[in-house]
Amino acid sequence: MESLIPWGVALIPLIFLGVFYFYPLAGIFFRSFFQEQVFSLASFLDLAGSRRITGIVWFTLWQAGVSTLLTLALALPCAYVMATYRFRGKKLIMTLATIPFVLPTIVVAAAFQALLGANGLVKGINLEHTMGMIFLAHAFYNFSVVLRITTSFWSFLQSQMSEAASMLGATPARTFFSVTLPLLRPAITASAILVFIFCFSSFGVILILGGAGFSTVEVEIYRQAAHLFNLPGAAVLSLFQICCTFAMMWVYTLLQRKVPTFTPQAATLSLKPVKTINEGFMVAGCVAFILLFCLGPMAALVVKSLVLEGHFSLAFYRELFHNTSGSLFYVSPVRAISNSLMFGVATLALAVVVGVCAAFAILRNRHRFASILDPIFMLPLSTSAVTLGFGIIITLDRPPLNLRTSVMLVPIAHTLVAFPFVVRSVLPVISSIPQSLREAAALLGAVPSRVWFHVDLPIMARAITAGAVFAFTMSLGEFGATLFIARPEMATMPVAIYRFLGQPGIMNYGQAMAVSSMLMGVTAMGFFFIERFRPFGHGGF
Amino acid sequence: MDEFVLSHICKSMGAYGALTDITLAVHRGERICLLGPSGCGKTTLLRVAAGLEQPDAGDVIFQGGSIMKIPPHRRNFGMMFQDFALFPHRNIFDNIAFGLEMKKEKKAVINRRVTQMLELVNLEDYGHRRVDELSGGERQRVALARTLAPSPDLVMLDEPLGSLDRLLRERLLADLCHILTQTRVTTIFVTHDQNEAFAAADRICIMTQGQVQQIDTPEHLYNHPENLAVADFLGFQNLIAGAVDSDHGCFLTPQGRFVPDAFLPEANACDLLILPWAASPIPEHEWFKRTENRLSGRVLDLFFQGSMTRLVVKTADDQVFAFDIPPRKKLPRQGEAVFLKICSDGLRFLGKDGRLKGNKGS
Amino acid sequence: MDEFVLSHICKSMGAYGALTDITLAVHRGERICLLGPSGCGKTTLLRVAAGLEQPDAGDVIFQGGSIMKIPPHRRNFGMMFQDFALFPHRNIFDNIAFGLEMKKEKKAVINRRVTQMLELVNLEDYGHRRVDELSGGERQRVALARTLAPSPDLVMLDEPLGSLDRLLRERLLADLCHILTQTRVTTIFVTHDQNEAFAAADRICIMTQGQVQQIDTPEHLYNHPENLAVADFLGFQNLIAGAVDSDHGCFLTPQGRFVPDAFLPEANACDLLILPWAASPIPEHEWFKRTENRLSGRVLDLFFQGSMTRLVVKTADDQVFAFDIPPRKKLPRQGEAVFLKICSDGLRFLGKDGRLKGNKGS
Amino acid sequence: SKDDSNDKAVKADGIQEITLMTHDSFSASTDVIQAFEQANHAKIIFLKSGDAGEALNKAILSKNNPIADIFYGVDNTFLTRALSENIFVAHDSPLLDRLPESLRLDPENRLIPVDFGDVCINFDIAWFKQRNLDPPVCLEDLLAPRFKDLVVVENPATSSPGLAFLLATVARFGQTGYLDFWKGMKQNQVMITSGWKEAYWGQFTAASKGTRPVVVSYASSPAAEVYYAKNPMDKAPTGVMVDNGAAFRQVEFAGILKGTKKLELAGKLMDFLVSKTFQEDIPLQMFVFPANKEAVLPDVFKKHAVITDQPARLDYDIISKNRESWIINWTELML
Ligand SMILES: Nc1ncnc2c1ncn2[C@@H]1O[C@H](COP(=O)(O)OP(=O)(O)OP(=O)(O)O)[C@@H](O)[C@H]1O
Ligand SMILES: Nc1ncnc2c1ncn2[C@@H]1O[C@H](COP(=O)(O)OP(=O)(O)OP(=O)(O)O)[C@@H](O)[C@H]1O
Ligand SMILES: [Mg+2]
Ligand SMILES: [Mg+2]
Repeated sequence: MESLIPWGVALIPLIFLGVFYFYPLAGIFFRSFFQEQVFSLASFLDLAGSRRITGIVWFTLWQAGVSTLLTLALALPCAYVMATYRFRGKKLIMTLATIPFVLPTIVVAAAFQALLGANGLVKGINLEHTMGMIFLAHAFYNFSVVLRITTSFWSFLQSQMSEAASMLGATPARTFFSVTLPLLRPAITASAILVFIFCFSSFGVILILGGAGFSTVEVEIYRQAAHLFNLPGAAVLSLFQICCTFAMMWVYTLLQRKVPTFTPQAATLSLKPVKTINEGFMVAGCVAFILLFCLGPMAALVVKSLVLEGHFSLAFYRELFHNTSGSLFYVSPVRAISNSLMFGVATLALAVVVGVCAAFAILRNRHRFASILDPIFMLPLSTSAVTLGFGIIITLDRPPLNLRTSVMLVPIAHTLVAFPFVVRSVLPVISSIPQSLREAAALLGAVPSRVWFHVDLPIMARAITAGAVFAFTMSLGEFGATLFIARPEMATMPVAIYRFLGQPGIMNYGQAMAVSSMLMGVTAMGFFFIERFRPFGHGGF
Repeated sequence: MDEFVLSHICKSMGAYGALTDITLAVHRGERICLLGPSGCGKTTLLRVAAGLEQPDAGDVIFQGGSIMKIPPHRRNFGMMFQDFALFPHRNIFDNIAFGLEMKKEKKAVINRRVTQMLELVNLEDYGHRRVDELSGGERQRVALARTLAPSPDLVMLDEPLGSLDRLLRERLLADLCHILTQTRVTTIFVTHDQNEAFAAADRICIMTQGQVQQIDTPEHLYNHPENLAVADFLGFQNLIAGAVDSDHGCFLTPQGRFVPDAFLPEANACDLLILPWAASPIPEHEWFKRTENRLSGRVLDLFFQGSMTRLVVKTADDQVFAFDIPPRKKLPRQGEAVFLKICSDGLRFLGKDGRLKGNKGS
Repeated sequence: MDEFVLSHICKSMGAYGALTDITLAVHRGERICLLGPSGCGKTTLLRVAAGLEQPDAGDVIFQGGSIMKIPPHRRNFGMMFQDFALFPHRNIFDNIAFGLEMKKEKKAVINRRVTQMLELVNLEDYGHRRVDELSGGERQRVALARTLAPSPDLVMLDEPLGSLDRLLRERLLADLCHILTQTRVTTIFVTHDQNEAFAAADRICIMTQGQVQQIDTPEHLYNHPENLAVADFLGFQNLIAGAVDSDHGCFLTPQGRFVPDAFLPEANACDLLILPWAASPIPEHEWFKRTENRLSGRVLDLFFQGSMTRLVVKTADDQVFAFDIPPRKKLPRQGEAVFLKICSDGLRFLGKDGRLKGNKGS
Repeated sequence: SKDDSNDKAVKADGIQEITLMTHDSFSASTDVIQAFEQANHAKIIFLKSGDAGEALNKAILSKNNPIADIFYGVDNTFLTRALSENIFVAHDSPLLDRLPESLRLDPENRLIPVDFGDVCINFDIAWFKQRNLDPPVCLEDLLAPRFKDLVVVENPATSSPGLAFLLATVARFGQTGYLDFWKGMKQNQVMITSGWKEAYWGQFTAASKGTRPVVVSYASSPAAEVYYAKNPMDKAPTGVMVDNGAAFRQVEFAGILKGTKKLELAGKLMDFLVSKTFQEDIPLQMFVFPANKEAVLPDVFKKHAVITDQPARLDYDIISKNRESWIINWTELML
């Protein structure tokens, strides 16, 4: 296997990570541990020993675990329906399910409050500032991660396998648990690990939806770094976070060593039309759930953006085009959208290239370094943005890599968080491609790079699309890095939302809702184009 | 009574083929073999029988009742898939044990049965291996074992011995027949190998292009193919156009006169088929003595096939005939002249209705 | 000169089997067939030849030079995989075109060649179909076409006709031989079907358990298997223990005297093998007239196999023999007594060294 | 500075670039900035770098290779930290005398006050009117049973108004007494959010569907409510409680970063920041009060924003010494 994958592909992600991730991190750690007099082993031990910190660590871990399980429980049944049946509007539903990913937490919080808060629509339930709210919000955000990654893998499974099981007397349920589920395991664990790491380093959801009573390691790092100026403390915690992720991923890759391979099937063939009433109920139930769960909160936002003092009004949208206070920092909606799209597309391109190469690097070294490489590629996902941001300030400060104030830093920062999604969506698929396909291509005269281009790439097209959608979404919704990066004229939609929410006044709130609605709209359109644009895809792939 | 009946099944397959009005009745304990060219719909028919596909029309009846409404997993039918469909996440043992587990058998029972099946397919020590550590033939054997393990009421085998070597195939075929006969389990199996079909089947169903051409016992089928499609499929290519001479009780062709054993062809018979085993080489002088049932030409090709040699002959008027000759006969070399006498037993006549008539029966 | 040589190849396969010291030389334009039981290492040997596996020891030589260092994609060898390995994301046409695309052929050239290959495998109208829309046999044909399309220097075929029906197999085999002969391309092919091997191969290499047993022309192999392993694999089971009676130039067994044609077994020969085609039934009275080269018993089983029938006989002392009888012979029913004369041509003797000796040669 | 933008310090047409680093909430009118740029033949590059804490951190971390020439946005809770890092150069602005003594906390004038805002309790006037209840007038009121379940405050560990309000309570009740106040608050079921946005937009009855009519916000918030209303309104929908030391004054400073190559222009920009032109632009852009005594407030501020003359007072040295322990004590008590 190894010989059929060119060495060079491993270098791209490694260089990328080395320059934009490890170098800055090393810089900040070095600075924290060796140059600041504040640091001594004692203060480290203080931090580690403090009951509060242990509490935080424990909380961080278990809330992530529960959130992941809840997300899986909600998303897997939907993935089943999506991967099995063919029905109208499926693409649209899938798109809707992914949109929550872009919404700034503060906006989602408002929506959730409207539904599940003290004065919420759902009477009798008040989840405000409870664990329940955190779990729900995490599930809301990550639902589509599990849904997309498993669905894209699921549609590869040959129906023959389950047919064989049913011929051997397995009921549909048993077939699912003893055949389908084990075969799906790579995709499920891949998405679960993403969700876990995401919840593990959750920031906004905890702070905003959980209220002040909850704190994760990530929140603590932010507090230490940005408010207490305790860089060594933040660095220690970041290091802890990194080690945790690494250890987790390491165990995971060890468990993933032996992935069963099977010839992938063109997706369209495995789709069944809805025939029986039961199937009808199942599909309807799934669609209704996704509409309620994902669309409900989002619809609330759109409604808010369109209602002024109890009446339908476009005032908020109109107002967006006026620079009322003549501010130098006014960004027109068109500008915000185009900035967002620019970053989104740049991130998408970068993340796909880096992510796909990373997946190959892992595959190529399956038997040797995979257990190191794979975790390494996941680290950026769980590294505190503040720590990394400060690292970049002190390291990437000279030409040709003066990124401190460069616009390039935004897509690069976004890519750091987005490409693990590409890796995780692509990896289960490429590792299940039978080696004989690559061998056949090689024997037909394809040099390794062409094998890669003509065999692997097309077969993974669908998975790449799934990853690309996430990269794009991630970039559209992210604002931490965009804020951190200084250039006010490069404001994106989430930044605009944030700015509006920074001042009291009904117009501010309304405009924030209007931009949020536009953000959702733009995201949906983006998906539409990404799904259309499948340069490598053949047939059902 | 018929144990299992496929009645007037119609089914379109993808955008391309179709099963048209297929009726097939299988008796209890009978072994029926579906034989037909690649792509004729054999697998599809099995899938309909298994309940994996719903036919567009027709009925599937088991032990007197329609089972169209019963889902595959409650039919207790066994099916071995053409591409095996082994579970890649289970080892060999667990693959074979799957059906028994589904029946909630006890651990000990499962162990015993799986071990027994592994022995049957000659893979005693392979239980703990992973599916991708097996060679092609080994996989096939595992698939076979997995199908038979839960003792199904009806067994369907899609090319069960397709990629095995002859020795193993013969052994397995004998064992398979033995087991199937013993348990008297009704079996439908698909093969592309005539010999296998002939050896294992009680009756053979010849299919071409989604249609049943003939259902018959192996010998009857071989000696009395009902129509050209069947003859064609059986590899009978020795067809001569000619005319019946009712007065002399013979058939006149450019190759000479042919006189059948007993049966006189009707006046409208217009083609003669010579079965491939009907020829044997004779010395030139003997040949000249004969006035009928003889052929001569040059050897175009000789295919040595172990227990026989396939002799391809080109006559003076460029017609090509192929015959199977037992190995002990002295055979001319490629390019040399060859003189053949034709056994009157091996003559069949093709009527205007497209049906073949032999000497006896049919 | 030898075009392609596998020289002293050793290779362990997974945790289980191993190729031990395999040497195989193929002449230019020759067709060699690897024949052997399932799991004996045929696929592995092909993979070594293709460069997909590095042997643990030994060398691979093509046109005089070692090609061990040349990666598979630059060897210009063609290989057809046992599981076809068709690209699921490309349609049939594009699958076949792949190798030509890799050679950067012009569109028109590709079109022409692919169309030609599609015709060859009888799938003219299938170009636009997806791989999953094909039946098992159709896939195999596509795989074959894909392998041959880029005109490789050496063709390796792993069970190229495994799951095809006989008619198509014969046609394809003939066509294949024709193409291969025409292009004089050197070919190694793997099969489990003796007949196929006999029909298509210039020489056959019999392998068992990772070792080469015999490399010979089909006829010579069949008539003069070198050792028991080969005989076994060819399905020759008629073995009788006995002793040489050098004085009378015959071999004494519990079944009677056997006198070979010309060759007198050495004194140390201790077993007699009767080739399966060597028997023919004779009337009881004739049998009694004979004093040697005869056998009698009861019919244990009859397997009708089209151009011949396999007769399984159990002698009075419970030994079982199997013979292939041409169909025209009148055969007794199952359970009845049968009297056989044995052709002196079909006798082989097993020496103490485990080697078989026939009448001529070897 | 060695940054790209600054390397090309003098462009062909003689326009000098100068970089001002600040936090997200910074804003200014286009014409005001243009006035400066034209007058000085300069171009101001703005760098916004996260919230106030992050921005300051960034400035400190890059002190060896400064990103900007001027930093705007150190507030009085961070003052000691900023000064002790020694990243600013003194600038004796000619306009210093226009700035009130009470705001000039750095005697060396490395950091010059530019604006200030009072963090205080805001309340929903309509809510109290409907129920015929009196809004709170002093911090002690909040402990009364009638304010049970009515108050929302921000977490001082994660929010700067939250911290300011905590400091107000420390100033009011003393370094030991403030915890008793908070104990009472806790008994009164005070709600704690992590930031201002969640409190204001999520819980405050006047701005959202929330349940809390009393929130910690700014004294200028009512003015913003009026300014950003759809239709003109006479009276702000919210009221403030600023008297009796209930408001904590946040002062924001600006300073020239050490290492700048454009000291002269930077000085000019500093002067501009405290000049009347810029100062009068501040209220409606950032909703804080100008530091310059001469600056005239816009009408909406005059009418709806209150400047108390008795803000809570805490020495910034004491703040920087104790800030952390106050927060920790608070956290332990409240969460
Ligand atoms: N999924 C599919 N979509 C479209 N056409 C199909 C599909 N599966 C099979 N076919 C077509 O249906 C016809 C019959 O297929 P089937 O698999 O039943 O053939 P078969 O008799 O089993 O052949 P083989 O001996 O080669 O396995 C073939 O022409 C095939 O091309
Ligand atoms: N990946 C693997 N891991 C471990 N053992 C393997 C692996 N692949 C093959 N083997 C073993 O190596 C031996 C030879 O395999 P190979 O595939 O060469 O057999 P083959 O002669 O081609 O058989 P067949 O005719 O059944 O295809 C078998 O015993 C098989 O079990
Ligand atoms: Mg089939
Ligand atoms: Mg093989």
